[in-house]
Amino acid sequence: MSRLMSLAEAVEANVRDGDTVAMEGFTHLIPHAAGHEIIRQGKKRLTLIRMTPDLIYDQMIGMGCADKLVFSWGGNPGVGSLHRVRDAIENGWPNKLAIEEHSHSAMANAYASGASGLPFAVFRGYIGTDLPKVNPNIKSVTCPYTGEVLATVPSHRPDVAVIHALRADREGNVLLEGILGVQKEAVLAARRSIVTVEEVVDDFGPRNLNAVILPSWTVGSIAVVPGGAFPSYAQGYYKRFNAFYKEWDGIARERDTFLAWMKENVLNKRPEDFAEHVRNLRVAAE
Amino acid sequence: MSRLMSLAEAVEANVRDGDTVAMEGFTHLIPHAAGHEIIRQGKKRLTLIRMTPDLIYDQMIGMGCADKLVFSWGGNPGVGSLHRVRDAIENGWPNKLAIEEHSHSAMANAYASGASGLPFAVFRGYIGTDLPKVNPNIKSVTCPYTGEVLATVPSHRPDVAVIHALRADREGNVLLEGILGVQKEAVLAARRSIVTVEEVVDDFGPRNLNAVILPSWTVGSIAVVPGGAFPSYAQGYYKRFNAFYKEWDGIARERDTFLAWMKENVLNKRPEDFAEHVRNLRVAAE
Amino acid sequence: MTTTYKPAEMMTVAAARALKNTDVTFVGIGAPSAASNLARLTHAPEITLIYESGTLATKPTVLPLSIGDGELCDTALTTVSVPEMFRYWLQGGRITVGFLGGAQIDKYANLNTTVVGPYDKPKVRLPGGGGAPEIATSCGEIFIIMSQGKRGFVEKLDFVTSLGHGEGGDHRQRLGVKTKGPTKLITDLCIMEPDPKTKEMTVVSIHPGVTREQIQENTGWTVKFADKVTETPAPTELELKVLRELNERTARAHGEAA
Amino acid sequence: MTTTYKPAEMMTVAAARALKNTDVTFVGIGAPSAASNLARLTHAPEITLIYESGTLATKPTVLPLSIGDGELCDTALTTVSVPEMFRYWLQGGRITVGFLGGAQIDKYANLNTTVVGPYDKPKVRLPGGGGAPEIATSCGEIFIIMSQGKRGFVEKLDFVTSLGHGEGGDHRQRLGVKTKGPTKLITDLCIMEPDPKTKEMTVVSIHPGVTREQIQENTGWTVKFADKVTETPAPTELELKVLRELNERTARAHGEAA
Repeated sequence: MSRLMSLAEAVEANVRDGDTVAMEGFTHLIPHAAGHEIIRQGKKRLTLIRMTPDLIYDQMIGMGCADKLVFSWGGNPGVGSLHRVRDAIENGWPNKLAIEEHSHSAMANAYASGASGLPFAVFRGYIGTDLPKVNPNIKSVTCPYTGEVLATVPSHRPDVAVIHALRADREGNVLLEGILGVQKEAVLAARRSIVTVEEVVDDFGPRNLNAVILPSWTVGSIAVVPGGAFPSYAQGYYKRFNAFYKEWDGIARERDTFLAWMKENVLNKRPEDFAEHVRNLRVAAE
Repeated sequence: MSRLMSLAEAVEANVRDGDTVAMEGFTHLIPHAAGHEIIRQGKKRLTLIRMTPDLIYDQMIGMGCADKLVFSWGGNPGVGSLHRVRDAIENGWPNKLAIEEHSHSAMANAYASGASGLPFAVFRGYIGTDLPKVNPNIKSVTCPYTGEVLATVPSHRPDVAVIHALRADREGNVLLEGILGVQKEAVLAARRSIVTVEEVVDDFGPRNLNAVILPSWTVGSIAVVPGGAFPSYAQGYYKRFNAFYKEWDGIARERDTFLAWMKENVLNKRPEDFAEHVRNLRVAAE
Repeated sequence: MTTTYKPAEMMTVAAARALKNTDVTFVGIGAPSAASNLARLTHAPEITLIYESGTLATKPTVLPLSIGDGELCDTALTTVSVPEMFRYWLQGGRITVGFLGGAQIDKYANLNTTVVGPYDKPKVRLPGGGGAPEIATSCGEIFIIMSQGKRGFVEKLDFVTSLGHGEGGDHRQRLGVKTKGPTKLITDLCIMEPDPKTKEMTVVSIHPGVTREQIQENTGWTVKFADKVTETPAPTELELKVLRELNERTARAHGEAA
Repeated sequence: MTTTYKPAEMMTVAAARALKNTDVTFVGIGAPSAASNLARLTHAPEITLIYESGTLATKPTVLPLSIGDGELCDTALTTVSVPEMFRYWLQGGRITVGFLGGAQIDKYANLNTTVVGPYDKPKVRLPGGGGAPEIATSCGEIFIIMSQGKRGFVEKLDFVTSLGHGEGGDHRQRLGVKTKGPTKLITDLCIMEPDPKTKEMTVVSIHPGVTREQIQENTGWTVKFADKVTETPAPTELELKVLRELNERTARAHGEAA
């Protein structure tokens, strides 16, 4: 059964130094508030899994939370590089960052097979590419019927999955809608989970019979953090704040501007401040 | 792009003697009208795939359409045996019926891997059972990471999938809702497909952003057959006609009563007659 | 005060009592469905019921006739596709209790729902495994509900459709299975549980008015009894009332639909 | 009558023209997205656009800044999960045209979006493969859009992120790949297509005002020209109008959101 608590409590209860942590959100619903709380609590030596490491992991890696990154596409979407991730990979600042690199297909399959309780995923992939040469976790199996050789990757089974969702109900069920990404799979594949939500409602009300819902007993901790996906967006709640993605490029380019920004905007702030961030981004009528 | 046509045209265009045909519907939305049309057109030597062969396959097999059945649970749900299927297996009437027997998990995975363009499915299954002894298609692969031996089955790649859905729009997209079964996977796994629907609407209108829809270009032929799932049900349209499931037990028990019923209710009828069957089963307000 | 009840009611009530409020159960049609909903309507209001048709956390007011009745979907938290059900939910290890039954059971609670007689020349062709082969190994534990009788309780199965304790002892572990398997066999005469060491199903509780001799007469192997065998408490008035009302509502609903 | 246009506009227009009304395209952000939507707003109104974030048959009125903008979801027929996208839709073989680009390309249209310099000691660490490795082999055919220049058009890739024609000839088939691979490379200077036999990317059409020398100067290998090289028709007034309006709408929408 999921439990409602503050974000600080949720991070304390679920994230331990050295954990493998998957924070997902495919452009939509990126759990930024939770990332900031992990930074504030000074978590260290995390292995961070994410299909598309972007600002959230640039911040966490720049603040020294992680020593390994498992990913398939790392960048500031539509803008450019992740300067902090590159500084960690290329120069070891603030610490050395090991990488395990996959394709999207591999990562998505690894979450799905993790959610399915399988030790590995099979897919038709990596053909003719150099990725298997630099990632020893990419192996293969032979189809027992056709003889075709197919790629395999180990399933993702993170210690903790962290996602942001639209809303929870009083029983602790969690509703997702819109661009779903791999969040449901990440939670189902993980041992523990933190779900931040825009709001808690008494009841989800009339809905599609096949609504995408994580039932209460599959979820760990729930924390209400309005605006918690900012500067990404929450369908029906607020829009993506594109300007900040561009701004981040300048902030993150140098170590000192980065650290100053993090001090002012993360270390000295609280989850409650996210509501203010999205005040002007709220969508009109639903 | 899908094409709208009569059910007779759809069956003529898609189903050939000797084809492998998957007619799906998990209690809900069983394509009975399409099954009757296949019988009327006298299709022969079909390999029939279905997780839960029930009345529809009892009728088709009893009428000599099939020489092989691939399945995981065969029965008249809540009532008893399928007398016509048993007569074919046990006594070769009206012809010998070969069987390939799986578990639900194997069948569901085989549809999903077929929809995924993979030649086989991997799952944790069949442990300690006798099914692999009687089904040579059940094999195994070894996980390259853990050494665990997992079960495999060949993907389902039927020549034709036949399903009944709630409605199509003018562009030929098909909407599913409620108990989904394996219908989406069956259509995506198949080379060709026939979808009967309760109605065609101009537009699906406001809907969940993640509504379960088969886009037009993944669907073959669409035929409007109101009531086409009778005596199973169509969510929001009409209820399951439980009495007929019980009645069928008596009809199908003997060859002559079966043949008489089929002549009167199938051979001498048309798809249009299904609308009449559900007249008194319609659900009140949606 | 005594209330009259049928052996089948005792069986359903005993199965319901075995379920906890925190359980997530994979429910089959018939007795498992009645027992699970009885539990939900009495001592376990928050129990989570899952049917293999894809309905998660469903709360039917009447019992379904088929595994995919509209009632299950209408009252569910949500409904997922059947591949997802078997991949993410069953194989994913998210079910604490699975229910099974069958035409034949042996003393290690292996089950046959495939065929009586040889596979290629069946005496009786049964429906087949359905979800059972993987339910048997993927759920945290398995409760089996079956009416007891010599035809069904046999020394040797004609076909193993789903694994119980295999050949007994640590056979499940040797097969790499990490779940408990059948922890309860609930019949219309008694309740059996696996012996901690041999895993042979052993009588631990006898329903009121039933004798050890009756149990032996209805079993095709020499029945083991636990050192301490208790008497199953008779169904309470409340249990009977709720169960009978559920059955009446069900009959009325399905009658009306017909 | 002549209208002034930029080389990047010519590139986008040429890419849009290559798309058919019946195509199902897997669209990336940037030029592929502009080209696909330009096609949809001109000669191919029924083209199906799919973005890897899960949006099926989407009809954005403005171009997305990211692969998962709300606009894509709001205007889609429906949106599926990312695992489903990569399993049922991409690997399932339901895409006719995939778009790719990259930091480096070689003459067989293999692409590098991973790293410049050695993998373990990168000169420039690029974003990585994302969807490209499987897009390259799963889509019916691949259109590549890239600005032409010596830094990007190289004799040898530092890293092969996605397969084009490999080492040329029948290399794709020898690897068991059944799709066509890159059939068009559309740059700001010209259009190249694979030689039917060697599979080396060969200039088949040159954009107006561009010389063969310019193409060679901007390419890190000795460029092959087809026997018949045509001149790419300049963008029509309609094409430019629709493209520019699309870009203006996009700028306004993203500006407003900021």
